[in-house]
Amino acid sequence: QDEPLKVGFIYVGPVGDGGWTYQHDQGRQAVEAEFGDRVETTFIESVPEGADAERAITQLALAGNKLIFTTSFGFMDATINVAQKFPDVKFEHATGYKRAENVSTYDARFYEGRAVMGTIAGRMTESNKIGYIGSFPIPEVIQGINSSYIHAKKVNPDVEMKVVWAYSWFDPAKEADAASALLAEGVDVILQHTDSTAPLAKAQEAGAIGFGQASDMSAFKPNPRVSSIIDNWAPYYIERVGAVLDGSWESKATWAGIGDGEVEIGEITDAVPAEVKAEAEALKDKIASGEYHPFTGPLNKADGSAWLAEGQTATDEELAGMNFFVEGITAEIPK
Amino acid sequence: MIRLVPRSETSMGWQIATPVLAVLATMVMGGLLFAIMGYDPVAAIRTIFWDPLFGPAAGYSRPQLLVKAAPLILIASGLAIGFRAGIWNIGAEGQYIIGGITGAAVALAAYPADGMWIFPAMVLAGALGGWAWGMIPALLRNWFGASEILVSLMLVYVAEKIAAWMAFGPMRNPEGFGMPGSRNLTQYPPAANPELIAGTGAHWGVVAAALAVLATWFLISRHIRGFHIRTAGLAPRAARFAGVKPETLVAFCLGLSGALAGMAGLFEASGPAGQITDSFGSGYGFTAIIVAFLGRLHPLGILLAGLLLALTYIGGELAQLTLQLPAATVQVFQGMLLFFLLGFDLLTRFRVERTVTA
Amino acid sequence: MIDPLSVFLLLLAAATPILFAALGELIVERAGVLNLGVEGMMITGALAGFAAAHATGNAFIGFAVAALAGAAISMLFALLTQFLLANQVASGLALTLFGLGLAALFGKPLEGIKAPPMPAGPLKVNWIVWLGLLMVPLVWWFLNRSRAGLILRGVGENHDAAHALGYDVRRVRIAAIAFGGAMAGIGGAFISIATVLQWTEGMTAGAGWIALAIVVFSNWTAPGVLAGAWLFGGVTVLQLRLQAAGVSVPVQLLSMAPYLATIIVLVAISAMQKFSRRAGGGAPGSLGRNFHALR
Amino acid sequence: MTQPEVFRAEGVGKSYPGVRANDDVSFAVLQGEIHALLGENGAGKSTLVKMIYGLVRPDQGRMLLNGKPHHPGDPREARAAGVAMVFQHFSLFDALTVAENIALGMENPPPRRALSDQIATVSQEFGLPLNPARRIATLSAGERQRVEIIRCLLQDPKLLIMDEPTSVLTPQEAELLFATLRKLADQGTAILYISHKLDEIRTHCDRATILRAGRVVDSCDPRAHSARELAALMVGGEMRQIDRSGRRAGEVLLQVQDLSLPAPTAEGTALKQISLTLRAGEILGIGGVAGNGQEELLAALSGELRSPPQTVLLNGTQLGAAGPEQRRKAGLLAAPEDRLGHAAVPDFSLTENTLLTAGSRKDLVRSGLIDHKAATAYARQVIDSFDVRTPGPGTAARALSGGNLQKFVIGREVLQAPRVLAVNQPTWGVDAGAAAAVRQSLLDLARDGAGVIVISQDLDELLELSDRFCALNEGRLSEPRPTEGLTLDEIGLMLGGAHGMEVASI
Ligand SMILES: Nc1ncnc2c1ncn2[C@@H]1O[C@H](COP(=O)(O)OP(=O)(O)OP(=O)(O)O)[C@@H](O)[C@H]1O
Ligand SMILES: Nc1ncnc2c1ncn2[C@@H]1O[C@H](COP(=O)(O)OP(=O)(O)OP(=O)(O)O)[C@@H](O)[C@H]1O
Ligand SMILES: [Mg+2]
Ligand SMILES: [Mg+2]
Repeated sequence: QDEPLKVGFIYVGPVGDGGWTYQHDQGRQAVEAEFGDRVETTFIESVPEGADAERAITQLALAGNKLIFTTSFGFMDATINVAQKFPDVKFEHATGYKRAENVSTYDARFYEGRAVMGTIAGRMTESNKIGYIGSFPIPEVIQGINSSYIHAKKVNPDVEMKVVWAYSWFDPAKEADAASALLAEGVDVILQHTDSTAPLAKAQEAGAIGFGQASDMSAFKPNPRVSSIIDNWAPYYIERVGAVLDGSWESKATWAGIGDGEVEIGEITDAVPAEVKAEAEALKDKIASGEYHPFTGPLNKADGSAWLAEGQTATDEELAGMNFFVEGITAEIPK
Repeated sequence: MIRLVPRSETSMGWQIATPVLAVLATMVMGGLLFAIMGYDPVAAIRTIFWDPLFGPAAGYSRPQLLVKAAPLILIASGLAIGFRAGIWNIGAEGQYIIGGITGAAVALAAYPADGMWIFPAMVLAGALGGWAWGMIPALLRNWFGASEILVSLMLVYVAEKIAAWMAFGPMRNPEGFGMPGSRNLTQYPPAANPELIAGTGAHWGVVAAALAVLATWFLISRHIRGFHIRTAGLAPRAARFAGVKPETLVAFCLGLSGALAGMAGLFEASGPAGQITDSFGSGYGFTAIIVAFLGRLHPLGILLAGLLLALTYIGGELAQLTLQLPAATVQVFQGMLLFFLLGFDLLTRFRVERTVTA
Repeated sequence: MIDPLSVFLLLLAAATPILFAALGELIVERAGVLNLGVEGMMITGALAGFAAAHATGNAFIGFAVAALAGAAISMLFALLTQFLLANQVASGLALTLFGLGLAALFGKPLEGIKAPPMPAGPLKVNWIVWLGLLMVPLVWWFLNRSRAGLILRGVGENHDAAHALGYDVRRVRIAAIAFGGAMAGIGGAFISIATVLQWTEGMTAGAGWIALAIVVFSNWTAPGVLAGAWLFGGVTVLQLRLQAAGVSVPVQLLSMAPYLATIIVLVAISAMQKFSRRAGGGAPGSLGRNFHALR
Repeated sequence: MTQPEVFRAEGVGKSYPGVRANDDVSFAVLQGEIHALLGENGAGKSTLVKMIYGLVRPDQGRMLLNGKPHHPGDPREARAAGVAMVFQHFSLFDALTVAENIALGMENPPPRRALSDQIATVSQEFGLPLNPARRIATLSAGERQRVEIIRCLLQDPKLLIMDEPTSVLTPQEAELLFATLRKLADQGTAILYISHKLDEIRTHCDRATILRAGRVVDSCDPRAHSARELAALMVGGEMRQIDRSGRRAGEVLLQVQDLSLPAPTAEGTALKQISLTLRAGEILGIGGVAGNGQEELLAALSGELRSPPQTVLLNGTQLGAAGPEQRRKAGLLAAPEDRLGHAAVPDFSLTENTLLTAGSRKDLVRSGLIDHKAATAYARQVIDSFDVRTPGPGTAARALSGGNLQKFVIGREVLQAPRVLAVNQPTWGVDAGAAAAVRQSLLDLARDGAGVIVISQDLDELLELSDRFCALNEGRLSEPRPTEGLTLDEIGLMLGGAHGMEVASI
């Protein structure tokens, strides 16, 4: 009967990156599977941020796409600019903060998943040293580091966190080197906020453990990858496409977490003792139900100043602009 | 047996014919590749070469051709000058980044002031920044004999780190919720580099590229400095005998190509890209090397080569969009095009003769 | 404190891909050819090696196939520059573009698969790392002690004279290019098979360019290549180690360190050569120039 | 004649596009003879010997070596058959050592140490001492020549080909070379010898085959003919007579005072306290073994090397610190030794090559802008006045033969009416006819009141041209002596016999 709804996606990396873009494309495929003939999806991969992004988004709009997902923070201004020229097209921008009549934003509360990883890490470490490979010092990554540390510390007061910045989302060789550097520091659990499997490979060589990032990285199961934090965009994408189809789409900011299924905890393998696994899953459930917030006071900032009082939880605004480590992390955030 | 006989003068006819032949050959081979990949070869070729110019959305993509080609042409014009003198600046990418940063710095320092002076000052600062970044390898070569190839290349990485530092540190948008990236300059009118005539894609960078083509053509073919540059590239001792100081030439060529790349960076930062981010470097500086060679280091050739490469980029995006051709396929296709262009170039310099040998 | 041995062991592995690629490019450049396609050949090796290792379950077969694949794709460059006399700089850049695209295209089915395990060599250091170290004296010996190496240097130094003495300049150069391709292929495969253990698009992430820089840095000598690879690998590793150890040094500065260090050492070496007036080393006389003989 | 034939060519022909380089060439070389191959530039000498050496394949005819068919596919086959060759242009590898260069010219070189010993032995035996470990780049032209010769000698050749080996040698070095060749000939080697120096051919060669435009036009005993007769055979007409008349020394034009410069490159020579005076109408000849500072002295005069201002004075104006362009404007011009790549750009047309030096004096460049029309006109003027044989000013410099390019390069400077012209090796590798033309133009220039400095290794040339003569030795210039009455022996002493071939530095 009707023309199918055309939905476009702009990816910052190749769909085969096995991480960020790969997961967005999984979401796109889920949309196809869900709506079948009623939608027609298109994507452009490996679009550099900057001028090329604006052109690629415009091309999608010109090609008749009525809903366009722009899946990287760097596409923010381009998305807004194009949205002004195409008022009847709906835009969904991932991880940004600028909205408009026809531009929504969406993001995931990765820090919720990090809390679970932190718990496992704190329990599993024997050297009491946990390594964290950061990509860039931006709020999202800092939230993750803080959340992991807080929950590792909770289950293991002696734990220490070592941070290395890779200054890249995806650079396998560099990530491998970063992992090696951490391992040489005596770390036996590695958390990563970069997208390649290189840190897992290094962990395996050294007999340490690690976690899948963005995608499940199941090739490294059961060891060194003992669990993973998965970006699952499918529920959100299906919801938003559905909203356009039934005419209920409105501009909004979404920040979904474990409870919405947007942040998934990948299988916790048998390399993890049963009681630790149970503890981790209990935490996951508490976060999912909203009973527990990973940033709950008392918490101080690294410089010793007070942040959250007993029982107080962090506001979304505070989290969105987070630029400090919590007390106990000795590393510094590069300025 | 086939043998190659050098032409005493490069053939004008073949100079025009070889690019056409190369494009045709690429279409055939590329079509084959697309067919093997399971795509309709005719549609793919048409999408890449035809649609950006005359397709349904050509009204949008034609101006974009200029937008994409302008930085390539601007940078390549400068590089070609140095390449002719045997001075190998392969770090234009770094000069582009630094030019973008210094240019944007002027705007960010002036923000939110108003004034006609701001944009010209930014252009100047961008050119100066690129020039300064180009002068580092020049001076290191002149003072210590360090290879400008290596130094300029290493400085690309340093510039990228500086861009990241700027995006996360001093230039971070204070209203940006801690996310990396400077203010968007297109939203700050005195600093913006907008389309000059709506629907043409022509911003100041396009104007600058056109001027650069004219200026370098004049320099190379009419001015004694250009003559000395060519001399130095072909016979360095003869250049010295003619009275050229190699040091001056090194500084001139690296400085000039740096300044042009820096300007390209600024036009991009204040226009199409809009801001300084950690990924500001977009590869224009490296692609421009290819453009310079495809254009046979000649300003007019560079103009055409820049447009051709822009065409394949934009056509490639269209092909991804309409045919879901993977980005990698387009890249392979571009590689092929370069191979054919380079290979067929032979015909301009040699005659192919069949020999009868016993 | 950071113990030097652990840094050294890390450095060995971090330096291996660029060491292979740079040793290969050293031979190519000593034959008078400038092949800027190292990155393209590395990524080809990374993919082909990984595919073969995965298919056979044997990492060593993977490295052998990577070498073949690197050599095979380098023949495109050889065809362009040695037969069609195309500009070497542009041809090399085209090869990089082509190789990256081709690998991305053919790598699609291999995404998300893990590499087969590799038995560790002595000192728990990968066999290929040892092989890389062994290649340094081998390449040195080949260049400075063997007849074939002498011919190769002759061809690179003055191709007209080599031709006049009856050496087949083109054949020597093609062989050198193939060797360079094979070495780059192994270097690339080290990243996919031994470092990351997976295939991912664009995984060489600029290592080929560093390898090229190291050849210039080495002043076209094998020990110089080793020193360059170690310096680069060492500073890379050290800056991450310093971060990991929580030493408070500006990260941005640290991440520039490998590149700045390379520049500084290059300047120091160049200055020493310039002011001590010591002749020796230096770029091969015919580097980057095409040869065409009339008969 | 009792000696057997070592080599015979029968009806050999070779064409290049547009040129018949060799046409029906037949001749024979006998065992133990030194056989000269004579001809103008472009007569086809090099082409012929390249065919014997396997570098070029003949289109027609056949060759015999020791009675067996000889059709080498490449030089290595030729070497295996017993042919060795010293090339017109050095075929050496600058960055490699003497031993490595020699090893590259041999089929199965012995191991390094043995080869070094062998080089030492053979080079001592023939009185051509060489240090096998030296890099070529650090050797003088004479020493390089030795490397090429030793490379041949080590192979025990049956036929030794030498293509213009003496064009870069001093008389002493040339004498030594001939002594070596004679020794070899006496041992039974056949030697094919190409040179433009007719005197040395007359004194040293047993037979001569003369080529003109690719064909054999005559064969004779060179000892039975005068140089003029030989030249006439080559050219197919009469040679012109050099005219030295009409010169008078005038006021002082150029003064070089206490000029000292460090060596510009690792291989170069330092200049030490050079002083000289040049008057109008005078030709000053500077002799010496190559590598004793000739290039540096010319560069110091041309402005490529700069010195303190007062060290170079032209008409009293201080020019030491001035660059080439400023010196040209003042009237001090120069022509370096190396035509291709130094005095001219091989890939540029002749028109473009005029812009290299004549831009300001001939008004070809005005406020930075090139006047292409004027440049073309000037190139044509040089071509016409100096009888440069070429299709036209649009021809690339590399497409000219050496002699013709040399005439162009000298003509380009002479027609700018310099006050002082300094030239280095003005007739290097140039055939007799072209050499005479170049020399005459220098004499004419001096007659018209300019001062001329001729740096050369060719003593005959210096004696023929110059009014005063001095020697350059390890960067030092001797006191000038009037040429009249100067004997070759005296000159040899001035050059410092110690720096001849015999006791060359190792
Ligand atoms: N490779 C070539 N291609 C085309 N023409 C050539 C080539 N080599 C030589 N010729 C031509 O062949 C002719 C003979 O050249 P050849 O080099 O044999 O002369 P030559 O007698 O050795 O001269 P010279 O005294 O200058 O060394 C010339 O007309 C030359 O232009
Ligand atoms: N590749 C070539 N193409 C065309 N002509 C050539 C080529 N190589 C050599 N020649 C011509 O061959 C002739 C002699 O060749 P040769 O290499 O002996 O030159 P040359 O030594 O510079 O000349 P000369 O002996 O006069 O100094 C020259 O006229 C030169 O132009
Ligand atoms: Mg000759
Ligand atoms: Mg000659």
